[in-house]
Amino acid sequence: MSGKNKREAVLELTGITKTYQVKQGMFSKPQPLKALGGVSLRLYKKDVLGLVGESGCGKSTLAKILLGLENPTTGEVLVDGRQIGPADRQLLARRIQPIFQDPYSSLNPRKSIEEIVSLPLVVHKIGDSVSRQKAVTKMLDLVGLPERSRRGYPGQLSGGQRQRVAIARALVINPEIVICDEPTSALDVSIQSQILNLLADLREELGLTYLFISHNLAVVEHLATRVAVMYLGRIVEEAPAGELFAGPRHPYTKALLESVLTPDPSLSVPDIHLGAQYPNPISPPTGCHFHPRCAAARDVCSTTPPPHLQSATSQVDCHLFRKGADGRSLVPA
Amino acid sequence: MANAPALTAETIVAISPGAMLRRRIFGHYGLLFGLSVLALVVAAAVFAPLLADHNPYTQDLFARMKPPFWMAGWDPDHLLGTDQLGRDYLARLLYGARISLLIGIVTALISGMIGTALGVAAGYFGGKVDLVVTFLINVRLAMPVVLVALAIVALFGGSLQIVILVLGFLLWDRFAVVMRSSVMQIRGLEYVNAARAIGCSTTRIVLSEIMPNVVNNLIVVMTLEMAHAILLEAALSFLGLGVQPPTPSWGLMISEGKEMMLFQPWLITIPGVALFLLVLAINLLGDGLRDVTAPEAKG
Amino acid sequence: ANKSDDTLHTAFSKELESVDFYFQSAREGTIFARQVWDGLVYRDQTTGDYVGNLASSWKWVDETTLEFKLREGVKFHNGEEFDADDVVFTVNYVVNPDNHVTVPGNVNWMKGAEKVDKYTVRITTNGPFPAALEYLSGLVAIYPNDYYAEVGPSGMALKPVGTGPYRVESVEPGKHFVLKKFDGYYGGPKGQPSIGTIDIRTIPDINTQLAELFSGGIDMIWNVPADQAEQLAAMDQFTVANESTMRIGYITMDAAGRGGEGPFAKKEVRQAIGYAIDRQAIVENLLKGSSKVVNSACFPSQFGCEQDVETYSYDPAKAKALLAEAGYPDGLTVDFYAYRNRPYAEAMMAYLADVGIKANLNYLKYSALRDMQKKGSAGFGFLTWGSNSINDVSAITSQFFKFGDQDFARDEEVKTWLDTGDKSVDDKVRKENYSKALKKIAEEAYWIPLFSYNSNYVFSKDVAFTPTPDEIVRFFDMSWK
Amino acid sequence: MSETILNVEGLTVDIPLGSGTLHAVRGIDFALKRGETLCIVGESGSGKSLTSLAVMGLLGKRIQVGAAKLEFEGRDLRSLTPRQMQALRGDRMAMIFQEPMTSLNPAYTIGDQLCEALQLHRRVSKAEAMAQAADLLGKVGITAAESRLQQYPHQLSGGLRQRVMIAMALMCEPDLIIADEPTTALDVTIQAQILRLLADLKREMNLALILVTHDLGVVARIADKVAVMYAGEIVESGTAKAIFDAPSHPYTRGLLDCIPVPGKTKPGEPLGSIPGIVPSLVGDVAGCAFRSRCALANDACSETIPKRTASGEHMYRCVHETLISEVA
Amino acid sequence: MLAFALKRLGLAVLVTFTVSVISFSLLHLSGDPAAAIAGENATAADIAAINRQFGFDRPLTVQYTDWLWKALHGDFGESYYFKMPVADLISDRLSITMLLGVCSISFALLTAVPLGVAAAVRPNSLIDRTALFLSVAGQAMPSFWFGLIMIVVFSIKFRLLPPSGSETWRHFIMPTVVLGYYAMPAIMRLTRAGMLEVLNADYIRTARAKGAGAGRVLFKHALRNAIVPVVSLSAVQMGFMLGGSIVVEAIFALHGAGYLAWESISRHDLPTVQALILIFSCFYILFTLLSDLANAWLDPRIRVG
Ligand SMILES: Nc1ncnc2c1ncn2[C@@H]1O[C@H](COP(=O)(O)OP(=O)(O)OP(=O)(O)O)[C@@H](O)[C@H]1O
Ligand SMILES: Nc1ncnc2c1ncn2[C@@H]1O[C@H](COP(=O)(O)OP(=O)(O)OP(=O)(O)O)[C@@H](O)[C@H]1O
Ligand SMILES: [Mg+2]
Ligand SMILES: [Mg+2]
Repeated sequence: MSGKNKREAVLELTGITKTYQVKQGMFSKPQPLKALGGVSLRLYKKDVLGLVGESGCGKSTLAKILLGLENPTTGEVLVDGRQIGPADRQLLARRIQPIFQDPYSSLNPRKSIEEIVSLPLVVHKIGDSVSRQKAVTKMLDLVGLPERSRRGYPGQLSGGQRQRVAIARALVINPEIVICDEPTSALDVSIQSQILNLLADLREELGLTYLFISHNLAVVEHLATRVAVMYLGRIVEEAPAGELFAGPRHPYTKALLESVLTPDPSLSVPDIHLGAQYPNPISPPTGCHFHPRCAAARDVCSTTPPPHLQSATSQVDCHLFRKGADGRSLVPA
Repeated sequence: MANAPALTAETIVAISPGAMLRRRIFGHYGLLFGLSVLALVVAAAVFAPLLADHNPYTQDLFARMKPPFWMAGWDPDHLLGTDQLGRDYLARLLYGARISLLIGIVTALISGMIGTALGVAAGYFGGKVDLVVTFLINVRLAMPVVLVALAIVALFGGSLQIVILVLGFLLWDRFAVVMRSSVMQIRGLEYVNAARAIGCSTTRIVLSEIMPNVVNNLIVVMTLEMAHAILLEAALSFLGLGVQPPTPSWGLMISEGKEMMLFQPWLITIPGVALFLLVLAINLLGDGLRDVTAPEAKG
Repeated sequence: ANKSDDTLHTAFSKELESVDFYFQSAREGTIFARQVWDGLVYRDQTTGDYVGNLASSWKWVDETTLEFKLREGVKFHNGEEFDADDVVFTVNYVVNPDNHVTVPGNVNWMKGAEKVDKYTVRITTNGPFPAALEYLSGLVAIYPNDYYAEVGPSGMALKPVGTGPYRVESVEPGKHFVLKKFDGYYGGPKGQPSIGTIDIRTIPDINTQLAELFSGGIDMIWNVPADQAEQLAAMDQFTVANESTMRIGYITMDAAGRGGEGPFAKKEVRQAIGYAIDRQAIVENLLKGSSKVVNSACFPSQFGCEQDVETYSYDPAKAKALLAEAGYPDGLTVDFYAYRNRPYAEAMMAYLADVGIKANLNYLKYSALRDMQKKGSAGFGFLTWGSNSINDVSAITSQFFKFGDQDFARDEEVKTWLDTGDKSVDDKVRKENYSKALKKIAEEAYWIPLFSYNSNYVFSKDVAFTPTPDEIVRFFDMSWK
Repeated sequence: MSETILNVEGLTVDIPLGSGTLHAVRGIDFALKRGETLCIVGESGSGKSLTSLAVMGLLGKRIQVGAAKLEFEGRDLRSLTPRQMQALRGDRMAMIFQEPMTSLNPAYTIGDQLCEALQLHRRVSKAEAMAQAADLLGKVGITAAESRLQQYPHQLSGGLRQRVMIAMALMCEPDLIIADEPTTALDVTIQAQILRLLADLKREMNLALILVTHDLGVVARIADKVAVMYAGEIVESGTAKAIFDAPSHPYTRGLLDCIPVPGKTKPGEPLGSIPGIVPSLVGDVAGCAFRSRCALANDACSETIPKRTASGEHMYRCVHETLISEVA
Repeated sequence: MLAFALKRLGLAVLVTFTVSVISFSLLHLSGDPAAAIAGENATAADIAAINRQFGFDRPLTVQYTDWLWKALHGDFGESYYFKMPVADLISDRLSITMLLGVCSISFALLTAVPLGVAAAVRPNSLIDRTALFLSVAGQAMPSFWFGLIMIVVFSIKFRLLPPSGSETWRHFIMPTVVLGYYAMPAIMRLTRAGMLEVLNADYIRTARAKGAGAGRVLFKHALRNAIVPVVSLSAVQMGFMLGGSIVVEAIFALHGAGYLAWESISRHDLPTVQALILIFSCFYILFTLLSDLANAWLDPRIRVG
């Protein structure tokens, strides 16, 4: 897809699938679990792509593939239009860095903060020990940690401080893209806001591109420029943040938006018209994966996979829509 | 801001991990006991020539089985008496500490190396490697240790080296099992993923990200296997297929003294108690180390 | 379990592979066999004379033929009648190599047996065999032909049948044997047994045996080590009897260089070892009892055991001098093999160390040691030999100086003398030749004979028993006090 | 409707630690009537769970619970024997926990565990209990209840398990349900459903509900009354409307500023934040625990903090009187 | 389920096969067993004859395949020493060892599990410390020494128990205790650790919140889950015990399979040793299989996918 404002896609995924073999009981045979069922995404420079979806829908799997921690079963990852193979790990690492969800397990407890933050420099043989020390100092300052903490150990830090260390480690080699896999969901709101502010500032300052994974739509709305909604291993809708929040198309996106609980005492708990059961990814529903929970489902939904519809700025996979007459907009079917 | 002191102790906790560990060690009596007994035994082993005024190998057929100092008729020249060949029991006990420690340490090192290599490989790489290692562990576990050890020693003739080698090659299973599971556990943690995402090589990840975090388990297993090896050597000696005389191994001393145990019980009591105390100390040390380094003890 | 129920409880320390006498090789098997079977002749332990057992008389027909008149009216435990057929069958069965008896050497001096009439048999030997009566008295038990033909060795091992003073009540292989007085026993030189039941269990560990003894579970044990026996004697709770045995200990040395040229090829080194070890001290302090230092390569009571040989008394200075002479002024390091009595071996090693010989002990199972010797290694070691309780010197010299796998001397001259002695039926010729051989063995120090063994028998005060030097416990000689 | 079911005054929870005593809950008061929902909200570690466990009498022997008043349906819980307390638990007061994944015993079927809750308190046959269980499963929105009863917890998804937990709490038709972060581990869509279910059930059965959470969104939507906890104290309490419309304690205000609200906070604008972290509560604690993070802190904050009334039932603890306008 | 069972069985067969190959080659490296068969007083000629008779002059691989083929048909050959079929010999001895093993593991479980539970219920209490001390001391106690001391005390001092033999149940008391004591510490610790973990689990809190009493919580809810790893451990320990009963059987003159194995090693009775190693490993594998089944019964997560 080439938008009219020709922006460069720094990262592009085409038809990524990932299948795991999982055993359920001890006595059962391993069965294929399609964690990702053909994901195509583009990440534009300086964008923040929010990725939302229910637990287990494949968000982290996607992040791992982007980070080179897993190899996709099929599909390609392109960086600057160039395909990335397993051999390009080092290269990939210099450009894409992660921030993980759990600040407690994401730092090696046996290493000092300084060692943790300077590790990427050491691995990529950047600078000498003096310049590395300087870089660490700069990073710690940037993420708002006191200088004296460099000799401390992760065990001495609070969750928020740890997450800052993780951010410092991710940014010390000046990556272009940062994959944030639920960076704040383990934190208290008071800490969450600090980290979100920090991420926003850093993006401004360093011109970073984020893939921001979260299940908290409020957070995504706050930070993201584009949003992709994932359901059972597939992207069901993708659109610029404003457009998506203003007019969600896919029924699942709608349900997600409805379930956001704003702190407004005048409202009561919304009634979500959504089946309670998240489907078993080992035996996904036929047709549109979402149809058993969809209030607007039609007959076709249970038999035929939904069409992939693209407009100028957004895409949606749903039987309820069709391409508009101009070929660039989507209208209800 | 004018805050009461009770409330300012925050942000970065003052106590360093080292100090914390020290505090925990000094609060753990079992560990302290184990450590001090072990230190004593090590001292006995190292300074045996200074502490013993007899050669442990010099025999005197005319001064056989002299009783130790707490029994009537003891000889001031032989504090712990003499054995069946009139050798000074104290000297043998002191030199025997060297043998037991040697067996324990070297066996634990050999089996530790084998087991750790297998366990770490299985835990880190998983998949086929794991299958193979699990299979090896199963084969090893299915082999009756004492039997196989006996058979090999019977075959090659007993000597210190052979006993150590045999035990070293038989006792790696626990290392492999423990290392495998702890590496698997750590491997799933996000800092390992982070290191991989940074671009660290496998070697680096294993050596500097994973190993430091499982080394405490390794040390614990090491102490337990040391104790295990010392006991097994004693059992092999008891069955006549261990270290060869006149080496003053404690196990051998028990085995030699056992013939007279109904009449001269101290012949087995002295090395028996020494053995018991040493193994107890090592086990307590191992347990203690596990306790003080366990993550749940943190904070 | 004792006098009150007329049962003597005792223990074997070794698992018996089989109670079929011909298919085992242990001392315990011989003991068992003596109770259950009889031989043709019997050696009186006090006089040393051969008397008739199943045979009433015998004569040498020629150099290789012995004719026996058999006792009449003897019955086997199963009621089968004893006659010439049983002797013929037994002898021909065991000498047949196809039947693979465990120790062929015990019987393969016989060519076979033939029946002359119902109570007369002739046994022919493979060449002249002067020790024939000794072998017949100890190593040839007569089996019932009909029964043995039917059940074979495996049947015999489970339900043994003989003519002896005790019949076998039950056998749990290797574990437990119960013998009952055989009411139909004909008597003979063994006499009628007195104790009704003999209950034998296998208890390998001497401590456990002692524990059973203390707790009253067992009435008698033997082969009790000297130190324990001494203590038990002091306790005044049991009778401790000591008796010498025909087993002697010796040091073998690789004079022939079978394991490659070594220090023992030098006579001085061999002699030095003889002088280095204080055998008297070892006997006094470790073996004790009726053990004696032996100087000749045989047990003194054995026929032909020359005593007037070169002796090596304890003289470490001389040993050192000899070593220096041999080119080892600074001593030497050698491997030393042993398979039993580890403390004795250790004591010897310490003496050797005193004169500068560092001996590294290899303590092996007998089988492993024999294995090595067969291949020519393990030429320096402390071993023992019990001569199968055969009171003839050939029972030891044949094994060690006639180029067998345990012969590390390989002296042609010695072998020739021994062969002459073994083949002759003339006692004078035999004595002369054995003497020459033994003298040379001592002079060349091919062997250092060490000491004779003794055995300690410990039994409850209720039991009347006198041990014999052939290490055979005769339950039929025992009685309650 | 106006019958007070639970009345707590001066509740303290002290945990002896190696390095001193942790004053985890420091004298909190609240009361609850039938048909009311009280939300206890606060950061992680502020003592919410300890408070609810203390009411249930589920804290271990090592942990000391003190109270000036601890009354449930007029009975003084402090004077009850462990056995009486046990009879009350699960019968008159029930609890729902945060982790639906681990809160059900993996070794027994759903049916067994539901029945147990009833059979512990009522003399009923297994069949009757099963019928009741099936009935309740239907009520909490689980279809095919009969077959679900035969299943094991691991065969159910998180949302279903939490529904089972709710059904279990309802087995004896209790008067009070304490739900400790019942939706934190769940997806947003499921969260809304579960909360809705709880709200509906409460209304239907005229229960008193204590909902422990750290999510202000949840609080706003479901609470009748709110208690904001910070470092073991209730720093502000009142009706939901009062708290959200006129937050009076600096901490409450800080919290509300922190959360991005779709439509209200502008995307990209920096969010409000509370610097620093919660102080240690080990040893003697004096003054306002929030003062180390409070922009308005002054010397008076280390003195005794007065309890102020903003309006009606709306109370807060702060040295500053009605700061609302000044700070904003 | 069937596929799983078959796979599991295949793996078990592979393990036993490997063990048998290893043990066979190890044992046959020990050279010529003929001397051992011939006994202490045998001559060279005797030995040579035996060599031919048993086919020790054939290549090792041929000997192995021959052995394996027969073993698959239940024929483990004839004991060199006892001259009877190894299968008969072992079946006789094995019953004693099995009995001893079963008694010992029961003893260990019956003492260790309650102790472990008690220790976990009151961590750091007197009971906990005692149990911990017992287990540490137990691990440090050489079993041969323990056995000897038992004999001194119970057979000689007090004359309560017979020191050797296997005739009556009283004969099994001391061996059971000595062997069981060897397995106890590990089981005790695992029970304690498992219980401690389970008692902190959320579902235990749930059970208490339901109003379940202490006993019910402990035994119905906690133990059932904590016992799962203990079952696996017991299987492993039981396997070890069979192999490790040598010392105990030697001391108490129990003529079981362990003692037979030891004696057979020194007698170079290869068919017996081989068969025993194979049988011990089979038992080990059997026990682990059984424990898996038991665990599947205990833990539905394993049972139903
Ligand atoms: N290593 C693995 N082996 C087998 N299955 C896996 C593996 N990793 C993930 N899965 C499965 O793949 C699916 C997607 O998992 P993923 O972790 O990507 O979900 P997620 O969207 O990140 O969920 P959450 O919000 O809980 O983090 C899940 O069903 C998960 O169980
Ligand atoms: N058993 C215990 N031993 C020691 N400290 C404890 C124990 N239980 C709770 N605490 C401490 O008491 C404080 C309050 O704990 P509580 O569980 O009530 O917090 P919470 O508000 O429920 O937090 P969360 O939102 O994380 O559940 C915390 O600092 C916690 O570490
Ligand atoms: Mg995830
Ligand atoms: Mg909580």
